[in-house]
Amino acid sequence: MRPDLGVAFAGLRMKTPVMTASGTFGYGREYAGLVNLSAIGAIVVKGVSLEPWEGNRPPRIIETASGMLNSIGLENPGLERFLEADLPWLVSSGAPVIVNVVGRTPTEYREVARALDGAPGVAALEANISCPNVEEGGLAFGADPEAAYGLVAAMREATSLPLIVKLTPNVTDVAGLAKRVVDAGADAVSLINTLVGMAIDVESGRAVLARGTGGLSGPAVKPVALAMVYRVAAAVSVPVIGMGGIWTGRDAVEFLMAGASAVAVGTATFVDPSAPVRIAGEIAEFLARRGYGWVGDLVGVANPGFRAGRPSRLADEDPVRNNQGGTLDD
Amino acid sequence: MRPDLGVAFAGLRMKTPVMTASGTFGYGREYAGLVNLSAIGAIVVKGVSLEPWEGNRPPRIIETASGMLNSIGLENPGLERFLEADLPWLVSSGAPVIVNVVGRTPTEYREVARALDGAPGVAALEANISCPNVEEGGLAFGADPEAAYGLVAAMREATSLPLIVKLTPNVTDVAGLAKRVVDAGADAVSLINTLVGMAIDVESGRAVLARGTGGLSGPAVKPVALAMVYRVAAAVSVPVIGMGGIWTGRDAVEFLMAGASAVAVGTATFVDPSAPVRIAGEIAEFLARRGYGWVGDLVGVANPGFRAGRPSRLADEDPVRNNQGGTLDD
Amino acid sequence: MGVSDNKGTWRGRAEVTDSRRLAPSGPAAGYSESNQARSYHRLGLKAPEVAGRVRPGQFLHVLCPPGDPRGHSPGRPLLRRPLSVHDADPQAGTVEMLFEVRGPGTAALAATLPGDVLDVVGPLGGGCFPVSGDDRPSGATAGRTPPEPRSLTAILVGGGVGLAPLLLLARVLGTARARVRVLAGVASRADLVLVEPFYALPGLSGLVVATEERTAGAEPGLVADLLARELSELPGLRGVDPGPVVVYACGPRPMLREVSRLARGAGVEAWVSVEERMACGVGACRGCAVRTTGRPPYRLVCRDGPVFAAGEIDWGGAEP
Amino acid sequence: MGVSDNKGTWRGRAEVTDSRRLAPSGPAAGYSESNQARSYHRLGLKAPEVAGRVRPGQFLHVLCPPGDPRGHSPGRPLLRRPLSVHDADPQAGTVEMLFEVRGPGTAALAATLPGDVLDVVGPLGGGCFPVSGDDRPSGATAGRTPPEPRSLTAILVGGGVGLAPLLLLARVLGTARARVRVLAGVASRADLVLVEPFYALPGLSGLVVATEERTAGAEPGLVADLLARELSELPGLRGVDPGPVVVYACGPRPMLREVSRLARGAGVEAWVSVEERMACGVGACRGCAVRTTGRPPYRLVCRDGPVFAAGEIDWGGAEP
Ligand SMILES: Cc1cc2nc3c(=O)[nH]c(=O)nc-3n(C[C@H](O)[C@H](O)[C@H](O)COP(=O)(O)OP(=O)(O)OC[C@H]3O[C@@H](n4cnc5c(N)ncnc54)[C@H](O)[C@@H]3O)c2cc1C
Ligand SMILES: Cc1cc2nc3c(=O)[nH]c(=O)nc-3n(C[C@H](O)[C@H](O)[C@H](O)COP(=O)(O)OP(=O)(O)OC[C@H]3O[C@@H](n4cnc5c(N)ncnc54)[C@H](O)[C@@H]3O)c2cc1C
Ligand SMILES: Cc1cc2nc3c(=O)[nH]c(=O)nc-3n(C[C@H](O)[C@H](O)[C@H](O)COP(=O)(O)O)c2cc1C
Ligand SMILES: Cc1cc2nc3c(=O)[nH]c(=O)nc-3n(C[C@H](O)[C@H](O)[C@H](O)COP(=O)(O)O)c2cc1C
Ligand code: FES
Ligand code: FES
Repeated sequence: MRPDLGVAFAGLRMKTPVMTASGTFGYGREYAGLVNLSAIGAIVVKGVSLEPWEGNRPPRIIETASGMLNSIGLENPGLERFLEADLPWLVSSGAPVIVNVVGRTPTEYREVARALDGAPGVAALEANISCPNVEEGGLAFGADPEAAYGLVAAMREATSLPLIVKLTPNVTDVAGLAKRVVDAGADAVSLINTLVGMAIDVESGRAVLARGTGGLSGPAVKPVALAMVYRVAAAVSVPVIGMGGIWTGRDAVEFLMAGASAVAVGTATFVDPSAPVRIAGEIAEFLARRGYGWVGDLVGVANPGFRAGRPSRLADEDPVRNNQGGTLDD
Repeated sequence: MRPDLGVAFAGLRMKTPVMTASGTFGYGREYAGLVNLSAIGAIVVKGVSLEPWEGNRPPRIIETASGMLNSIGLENPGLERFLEADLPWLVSSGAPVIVNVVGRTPTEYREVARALDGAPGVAALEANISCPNVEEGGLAFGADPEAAYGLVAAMREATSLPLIVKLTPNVTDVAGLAKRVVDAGADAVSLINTLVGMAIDVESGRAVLARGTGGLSGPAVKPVALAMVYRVAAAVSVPVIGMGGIWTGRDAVEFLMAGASAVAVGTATFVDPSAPVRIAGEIAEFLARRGYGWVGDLVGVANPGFRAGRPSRLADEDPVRNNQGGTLDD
Repeated sequence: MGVSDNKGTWRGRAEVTDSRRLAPSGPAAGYSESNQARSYHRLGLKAPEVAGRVRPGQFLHVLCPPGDPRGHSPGRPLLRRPLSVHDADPQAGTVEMLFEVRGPGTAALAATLPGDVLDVVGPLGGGCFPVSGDDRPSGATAGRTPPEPRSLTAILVGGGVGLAPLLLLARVLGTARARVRVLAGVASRADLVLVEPFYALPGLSGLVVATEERTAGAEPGLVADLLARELSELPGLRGVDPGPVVVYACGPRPMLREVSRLARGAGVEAWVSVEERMACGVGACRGCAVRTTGRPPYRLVCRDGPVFAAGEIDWGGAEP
Repeated sequence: MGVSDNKGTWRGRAEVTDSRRLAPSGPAAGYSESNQARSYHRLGLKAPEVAGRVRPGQFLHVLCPPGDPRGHSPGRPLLRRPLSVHDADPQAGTVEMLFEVRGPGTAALAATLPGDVLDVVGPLGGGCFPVSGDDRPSGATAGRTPPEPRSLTAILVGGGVGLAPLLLLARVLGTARARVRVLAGVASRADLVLVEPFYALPGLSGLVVATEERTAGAEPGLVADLLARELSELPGLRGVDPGPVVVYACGPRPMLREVSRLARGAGVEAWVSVEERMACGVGACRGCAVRTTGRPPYRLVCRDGPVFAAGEIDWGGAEP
């Protein structure tokens, strides 16, 4: 019997527990020729802001040991253009769409959330309060539990969509931070965003990235990400979405066992455009080999303190709730 | 002309700016047959506690992408045995010796510091308030600036040796933490200790390490370490010792340019026992190729906000101060 | 067009048909001490899906074999590496790359052997060197009517390994019956291996080589000086009416900037292929931004380039 | 002795003289489906500094070529890998390793070719299989007078690739004129390649093989069952007075535990070679701790072992 990969949690319905990580999959279209979008659990788009953002001065990318630093600076064409051009195309492609939201002020976050609330085909919002590559917004909110609380509360008011809050790893107490955003109304938390990192060009004697530091992602950060997912899944009651360095189905299973209800794949997609689909397949192989019938049975098994939300089977869910734009083939 | 690698700072005199990282070089003797100890800038020994510590249950080591997790738990034979057997041997080998100090309580830290104060051949103490692998001590002090302040103040009272404080990267604000330990009397700060990380054995469905999480080191963490050194070197007035993932002379130069007066090499030594000497040689090659006469001229060049302490040339130092056990060949 | 959906992009396994270090040949051999021992490599791949439709200036995104074979850089290469298509043979279904060994990625590629298989994505690059009107990159300075290739004088300016994509360009332009002149600049005698493939090209109207060091058979100096002279002689280019003239260039940024300045001065259209570090190669990550003179200020090398109208690039001081 | 200064340890570059996959031979070939396709590899190295003085049970710490050749594990192998010395030829100056391909490190080693050069540290291991009194590991249960090899009956118990170090041990014991009996346990017929080298060994007094699956030429079952029978027959071991008997074992932990239990039950001295993940290999990192019944509770596999007196290991439940 083919193991069941479908999961439902926090109002999301996904045919596999593997989503794309925001900022690494554009608006889906860029990868359309290279991977079957409708086979992806959910597509999380690049951060969308109220107005267009330019992004940072190049270079924006540098490879490091088993990882990469980026300093994109949330370049994006802004809400209007997203709603007009990017979203309709993506929705028509068949995968549930999660919109990553960024802003300079709580008001901007709220405005974007409000505008997306009615947008057809948006399955959930992900509040990015954890980008290390912009002066305002981003980490400014994300590293201070009280600022994060205020921001999430403002968005919560503005939307009835499932609200995922994306946490930064650059804090002493990620579990405490997670609790506060849940208090403020988050339906789920996702982590980790990138670690603050740096590289210096010894020939020029200058930081490689124009802003000095950037965000580290890729296999290098996986152990850190896994430890944080483990801690958060023992601290909050909502479902957790895990990410950071996932390369293979085995990596994904580690995150599920640590307590994540779903995972996201970022840097790996740059190397293997089909990673979000390949990894789901590898999870299925693992389940089959070990005799598990449903992927949800892995969630939290390696975490003695696990108390986060669990996914349910798609079949168990009221079909009426499946109004979030995902086409399901079961 | 052969470039000058010697540096003096915080009362330390080192013929190269490359030291060993605590816990990765034992008490020196273990590597004696494999590298010329007297060619190493300084040897930082494994953490020493008042009483012997058993360490953690195995497995204690796991390899990760470009890194490793350890959960040694500061196994060490205790102060008495160190003073009797390990220290005298090491001092006779000719490298300046820095003793890494650990404890369960501020009193224990202070006792060890006091006992080492008079010990012949000890060049400096390094307070390890940042080990993620023990219940008490370690991170409990290191992640809370006020607890760190108290601990360092207690040690400061007990010793007239140069006091280096080793910082954890597992905090929101490493620069703030650094400032507090300097306020408390640290002569220098070293960073980074390991990042909290984890691995799960998907076959058994359990954390690989008995304590769940461990400490991540190696090239994977270098970008994070470099960013933190950069931040701290722009925040404190004392010299900074940089470490985390240094593999080559080029890596070491990055840390020096970020603002470190010296560097330490840990995980690399497991792979290449001669790493602390090889890396010094590679720094010298870089200096020669680029026409630098002295390694100290690199310190902080890539850090516009640099304000940390700088090393001075060995020759400029009052020779009378060279009482710390190092044999210098100049 | 903005976002491309990359529907036409191929991702697959390409067999290495040829992998060889380019050793200096002829009289230059053995004289390379003056040069910091640069090493160049030619890689042939069986990739009919690419060979049949690659346009000059497009590139492949190549997954390098794991591990730096020199052992220097743990955990690298990790990301793919962009490499221009140097030549293509649609009949044989093969493409060639020509690259300089710089770091772990190119070192790993240089260690491949014929028969090895590489994971490749391509051809990529929404903006190629325009040969006919259809090729015009999406953001190209509007308003100009592209000259017919048959009436065109094309001046190809290549610096160092920047010569790589110009071979395919010269071939395609030659086939389209343009008048093709190649100006090649290299650091030293040992780098002349980069110029050799152009000698084999049929019907070049001219090939002039500059080396930074003084070397027999090449002019001393920078390739930009060659271009300056070429452009100054333009109106009657050695007695022949050149018709419309277009400059195509690829090489280090300072060279491109100078080429751009010279072309603007001479009122001649110029196209430059620029480089940026890449992650995705398909326009998704916004990593390969290049600063332009337009609004919004950044365009993407992988999606909008790598070839841009020279006037579109912001060559400004802040970004060296 | 506590801390060893490893003065005698060699670190250098060893040329690969032999590198081959061990394919099942003879009637077993082609019957391996029942087995999860384990793959074994033999690696020969030119390393006179090791070959001349390695003792049975010691190991080399091998720097594997960079990059997982299977492409699965970015950034691995990073650390060295410990491998027991399987055989040594002091005259030829060569040593052999026999290993199972498990992850990135062993896969990278299996991809080496003769002529490649590996960075090796060794021989390591302060506690080797004791053959004479001098070999007694530092922490060995005191008080016993080691038997003279000439009067000794040695029972070597190997499980799977744990047979690797027993070949050198059998050779050394044989040369010292001990009576050597080998009990080998493998999972399936395809794994019998691990036993083959023992057939070539002169003067073995016995070689009994157990396979977990039923196979011609081997007894079905676990190797511990063979040992149980052997020990129960001991007093008159097939009619011959065995003299003093010593058990030497290497293999998976559950097997070693069972061996240990059986030997204690029979009142026979037993030595086991255990494994732990290693970083430094020289006693510096305290990473390879193994829990013992003594005080302090941990000893180091790299420095105090890998061979320990069976009674010294804490086989307790908490550490599976
Ligand atoms: C569209 C495009 C086409 C290219 N075509 C060719 C080609 O045909 N032949 C060729 O030799 N090279 C070409 N390059 C450059 C080539 O991609 C890099 O040299 C290569 O990626 C270096 O990888 P590495 O691992 O060997 O070295 P790395 O260690 O990654 O880099 C070595 C040095 O090059 C710099 N560098 C790395 N990548 C880039 C980049 N993308 N842009 C600018 N600087 C960089 C780094 O700062 C470093 O100093 C092209 C680049 C682009 C963007
Ligand atoms: C002293 C000593 C001698 C050894 N001699 C041999 C030998 O002669 N032949 C042989 O085939 N193997 C031997 N081993 C085991 C060998 O070192 C490991 O199989 C090897 O390091 C695995 O590396 P890898 O990269 O291929 O796989 P990895 O991906 O590193 O490991 C594969 C699996 O093995 C486990 N593992 C890895 N290293 C160890 C270890 N040191 N101890 C226990 N489990 C581990 C991991 O948990 C993982 O599940 C020895 C180990 C020690 C400590
Ligand atoms: C190039 C790049 C751009 C990113 N942009 C965003 C973004 O816009 N919003 C966001 O929440 N996270 C962003 N991230 C973070 C990723 O979504 C993800 O959290 C992180 O990369 C860790 O996952 P990975 O190791 O699988 O890449 C970005 C990451 C990369 C590498
Ligand atoms: C096995 C191991 C043991 C360590 N033990 C100690 C210790 O006893 N005291 C300490 O301050 N740091 C200890 N560390 C941290 C290192 O000194 C160093 O800060 C860290 O490993 C980062 O450097 P690296 O990447 O070069 O290894 C240990 C690290 C490792 C890998
Ligand atoms: S490389 Fe990702 S957008 Fe160009
Ligand atoms: S491996 Fe480091 S102490 Fe044994």
